[in-house]
Amino acid sequence: MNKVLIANRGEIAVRILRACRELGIETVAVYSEADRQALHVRYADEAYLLGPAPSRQSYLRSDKIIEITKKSGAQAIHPGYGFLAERADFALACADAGLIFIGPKASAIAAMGDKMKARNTVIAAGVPVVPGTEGEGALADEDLLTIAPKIGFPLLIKATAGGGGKGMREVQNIEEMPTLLHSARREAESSFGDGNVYLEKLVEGARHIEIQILADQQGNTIFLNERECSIQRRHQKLIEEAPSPFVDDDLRQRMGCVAVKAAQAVGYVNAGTIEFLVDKDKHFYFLEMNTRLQVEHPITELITGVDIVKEQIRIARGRQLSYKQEDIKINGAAIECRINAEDPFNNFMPSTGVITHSMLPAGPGVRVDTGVYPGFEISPYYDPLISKLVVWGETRAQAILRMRRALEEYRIVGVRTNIPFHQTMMDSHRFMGGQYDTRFVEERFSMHDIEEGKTIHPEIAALMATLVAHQSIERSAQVVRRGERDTSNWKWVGRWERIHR
Amino acid sequence: MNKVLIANRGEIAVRILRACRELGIETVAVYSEADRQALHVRYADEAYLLGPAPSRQSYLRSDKIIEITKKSGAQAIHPGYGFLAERADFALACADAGLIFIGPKASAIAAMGDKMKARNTVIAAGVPVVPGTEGEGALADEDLLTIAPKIGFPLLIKATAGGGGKGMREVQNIEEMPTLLHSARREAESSFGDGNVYLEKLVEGARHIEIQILADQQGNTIFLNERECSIQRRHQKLIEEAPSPFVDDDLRQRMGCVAVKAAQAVGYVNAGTIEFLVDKDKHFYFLEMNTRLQVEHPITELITGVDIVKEQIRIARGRQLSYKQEDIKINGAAIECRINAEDPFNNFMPSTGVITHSMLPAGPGVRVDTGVYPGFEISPYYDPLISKLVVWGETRAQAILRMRRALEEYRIVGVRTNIPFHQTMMDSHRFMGGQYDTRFVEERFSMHDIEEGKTIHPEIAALMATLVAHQSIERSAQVVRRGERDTSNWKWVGRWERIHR
Amino acid sequence: MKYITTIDGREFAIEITDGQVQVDGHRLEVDFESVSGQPVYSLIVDGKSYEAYVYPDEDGWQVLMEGRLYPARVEDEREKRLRAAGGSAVSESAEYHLKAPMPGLVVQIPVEVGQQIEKGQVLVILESMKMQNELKSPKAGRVQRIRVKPGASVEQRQTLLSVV
Amino acid sequence: MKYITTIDGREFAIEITDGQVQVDGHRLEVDFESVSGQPVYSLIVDGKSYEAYVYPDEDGWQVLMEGRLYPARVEDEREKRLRAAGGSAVSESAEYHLKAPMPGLVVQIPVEVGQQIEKGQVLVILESMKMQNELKSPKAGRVQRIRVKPGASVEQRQTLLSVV
Repeated sequence: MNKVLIANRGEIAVRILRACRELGIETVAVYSEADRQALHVRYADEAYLLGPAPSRQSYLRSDKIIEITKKSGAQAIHPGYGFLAERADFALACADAGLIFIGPKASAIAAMGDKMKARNTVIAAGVPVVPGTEGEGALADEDLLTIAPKIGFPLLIKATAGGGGKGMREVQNIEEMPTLLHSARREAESSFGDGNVYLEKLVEGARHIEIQILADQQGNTIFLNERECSIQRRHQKLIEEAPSPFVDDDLRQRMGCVAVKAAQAVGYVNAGTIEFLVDKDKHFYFLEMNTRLQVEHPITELITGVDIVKEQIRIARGRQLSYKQEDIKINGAAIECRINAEDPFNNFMPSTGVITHSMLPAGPGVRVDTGVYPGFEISPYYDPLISKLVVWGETRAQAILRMRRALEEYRIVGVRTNIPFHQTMMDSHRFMGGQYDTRFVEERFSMHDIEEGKTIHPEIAALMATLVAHQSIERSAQVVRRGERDTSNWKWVGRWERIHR
Repeated sequence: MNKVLIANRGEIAVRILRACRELGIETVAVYSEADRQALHVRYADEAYLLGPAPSRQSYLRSDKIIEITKKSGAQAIHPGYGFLAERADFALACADAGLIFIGPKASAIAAMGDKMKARNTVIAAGVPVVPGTEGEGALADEDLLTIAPKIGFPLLIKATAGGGGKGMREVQNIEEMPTLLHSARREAESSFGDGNVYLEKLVEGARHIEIQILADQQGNTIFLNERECSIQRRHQKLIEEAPSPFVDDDLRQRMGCVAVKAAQAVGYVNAGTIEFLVDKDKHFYFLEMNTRLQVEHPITELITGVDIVKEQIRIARGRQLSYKQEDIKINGAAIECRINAEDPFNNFMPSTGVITHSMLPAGPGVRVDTGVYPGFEISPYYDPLISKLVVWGETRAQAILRMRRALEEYRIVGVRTNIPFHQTMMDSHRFMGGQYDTRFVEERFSMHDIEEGKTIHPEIAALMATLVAHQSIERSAQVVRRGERDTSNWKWVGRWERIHR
Repeated sequence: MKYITTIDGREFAIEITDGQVQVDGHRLEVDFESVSGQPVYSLIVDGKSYEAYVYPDEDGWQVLMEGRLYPARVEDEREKRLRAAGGSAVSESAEYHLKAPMPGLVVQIPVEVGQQIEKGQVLVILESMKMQNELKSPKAGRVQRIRVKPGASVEQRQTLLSVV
Repeated sequence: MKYITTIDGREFAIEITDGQVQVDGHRLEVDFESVSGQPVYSLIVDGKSYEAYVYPDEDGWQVLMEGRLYPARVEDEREKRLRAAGGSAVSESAEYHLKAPMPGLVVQIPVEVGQQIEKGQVLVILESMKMQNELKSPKAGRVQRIRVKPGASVEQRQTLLSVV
């Protein structure tokens, strides 16, 4: 394997490209018309156009991707996450075309891809699951309404084919259930082309904790400890940390062993993640398995020293894992903040536009994985993830302090970002204390609260606003005739004054 | 200690600011008129103007710096490197003003600051030194010319008060010595206000290897292994790596113990570095001690996990070192490339100007320490260091591959940089083999050589140049009347065409 | 020039003349510059160094500093008197035009022309960046002129419907 | 438009017409864009992706790609004929004006007016960025009009002296 096609875009395509570069493997990028200037196209050795911007016409065109792979002479495809990463038919098509799919076998994707099949598989392997409807497949609304009271409220409606919170609804009582079933099915249908849903008991005060596993073709399966992913909004993860402040070594070992068991139940090969819900009494329930590289894999890399993407390639090459279970230790603590193009002061509304200026945080213990740069346009076609800001610290407290300084250094002009959300979270006493669950962001967190001990500066803000307003007035008064507005008010004034003096 | 003044600028000021932030310590910056927009001013909690751009009127104004420290309520001063870092009088003035100088005692700076005193001190402690003139202080030219043949040629003329290659001259024979003595004294005089020089045997095939030490006020002194700094040009380090590919564990232990002995000989406290010359038979000679934080400290941080700046502050607070000698291990390999504003294709001529665009390399294992950003002007007043690109790898080979991909990602527009030099070096078979000494860059390295196995693309370059030239011709043909030139040729063409269609 | 600047209901009297700045009668040493020609500003006031993004918005200015957003209204004395006389009923009675906050695909329009709606009621569901976003009414009123249909692609700032 | 582009003595015949590109008679699929409006260019040619800085210089263009500098001369056929006729003696016989490559302080001028010098001989020592930089003559000749003195601060591109 000396040439790999990366069937993805954005930060994860760049992440995989970097790993290939560092392994001396040539890289092939694919791109949509909206991504001609994307970083993965610029960094790759080769790049081929897939089609128009919408994913269905570009990054989901498995036929075209396989064709390009063969044409370019690449021997393998890395799917990243999203798009084709968890499509058993794509993994199969790769195998049929004689290409290596850097991921699990199609059978394992299929077994874990259908939520109900997955539950049945892991139950048979003795893995605990959340109570809910299972096994019978596509249940009609009337059946679900009959079963619901037996499971008990609150409960969740979830898309059978789904993931990432799409087609998911929380139900408090039987009365509101028909409407919610309808909207969940609509969203599932539009997101996955499959309107089937199932019910699941809502575990209250639950934490979302997941176990990273690696498995080679020789039958070795190891776990790389846990990631705490409870800081979510609308079921979208926003902040992840490793290790979890809630998990002790006993729980870690137990969850790890169960995760390995679940993976082995489907003959799993390559990197994968078992997601669990953990209640306040440290009971844990299998949620789902993500049969691919995870967005938040860097925090595991930082605490274990394992380069997960390189290990994926190693496994796909047929080699043994570089690590045994006893080699996997926890060194320090890592936190990831997902930097999204969305406005935390306006209901997290997505924000699009050209990034006119950007300054990445840097220095000791800071890692940024990004697919954008100044001059690049954030388009409405793809997800709003601009970058992942990841820090490492000797202790969790050190990591939080480092994340604070990194967030304060980060400058992005041109689109609104959720950096202020992360800053507010890093100042939150509950976050600092590790006291949060999956409902924390939506129910007990506000961008407007001021934590005790936090200084605010309304008088400085007033001064800044007034100085900018003043200069803007001065400028318009001075302007006689000019073509177009300069983005740099100050410099403009400077130039204007030089010219007219 | 809850507030620290940083008496420096550029990347090292930012590095220290970051450490303070992460320790919850408030920061005070000082700046010259040329540095109002510098990163250290933007990142600090407080910032005070020192004076005009030239260092003598700003960053060397020790009186003003002490005054500002007291006014701001800071209890300590971190001097960084350069400027006031190795001035015993400044350390003394701090102590007199009741301020903590984050560094060694004035007596240790003084003992190590005069090269001849330093030699005598370490000789007394049993540390091997390079043969040369010593002990008598300021020798006149006629004395030096008499002694020179006894030491043997080639030899070096070095500034007594100097460092960083200033006032240093290499002498091949007695005939050229008078002229070189004259120019060395002139440069020493202009750089340090002290024209005294001494002679030293030139060790041939020598490697420049240094040992990082840390010493607390309780009398504990440890060494953090070595750094290999032989990739130099005009005695300026360009690339450093740790560990040295030349040093085995036995040599490391022997050099480390000698370094600790040298430090203890002057009652050394805080971070310091002992520089050695090592000949091809692994004999090593004390060169000098840098009684301060070193530019290249990050590579030691990456392989040992010790945050040297935080440890400096810890020591200055009077606490014990966080580490014992047996805690110091070597994990992987690290390389630092100093990214300078200088043109490697034009005799490394310094380059000044505004950085109009910049993209930092990022992703796993990459650390960038920088004091600049897009929009900042590189002025002729200070050293040409734009940033330090530092990478870590599991092995030296991995680190080199990672450095290659990071260098290729790095984009700086507006000034010329030596990034191509580093790229050429990372491709050099001799560098890859670890086979180099301090003369390598000047004597056996060329920017124009093409290493075996390296592909070049003259036809692609021809195509690029022609396309740009073509567009520039097209553009000027189309232009009817316009105000000022847009930096973006292409976009300009695009706009122009839209307007005139 | 004298300004009254309001943040969170708190008023600051700020006077700027010939590079001199007074806040509530106190003279300050102010060094204020935009960074890289961006709407990012560096302010050094009496030795303290601050940096903020300052954006204009419909009602005035937004200052984003250290993760906190300070919406600010900057008025000179004449403007302030005018506004005090006019009262705050203006926005309640005015027609509201719902504009797409970003390009996207209209997924659903859960209201009809003529329908009476409440403040906060969802008017349009717009899909963008793979997220479904509910666009809500900032006021109570009646729906008028729905200009788009479900399934339509819309541009940023395109008017979708109005509420009177 | 037809061009003859020379790199390292090697000539490439490049024809650009209506977005079509031929190099030495071979038609290529070329997708060429500047990045972020900078003199950084992304080129995808037959599926291969390249990126380079392209700067104009006195003799033509400099292309910096993957750490390697390719100085390129781009000429149309007429220009090339003209240059061939004129020969390369032009630069040798012309007057050379030494300009400061950067702002700095003149430390020393080790030549005198009227002095005969060799190619590569040091004309001025200029201190900038804490480094002493030797400015050398690109040709042999005689020193004329020294316009600065040791100790003087000079601006970038300021003429320091001439060699005829």
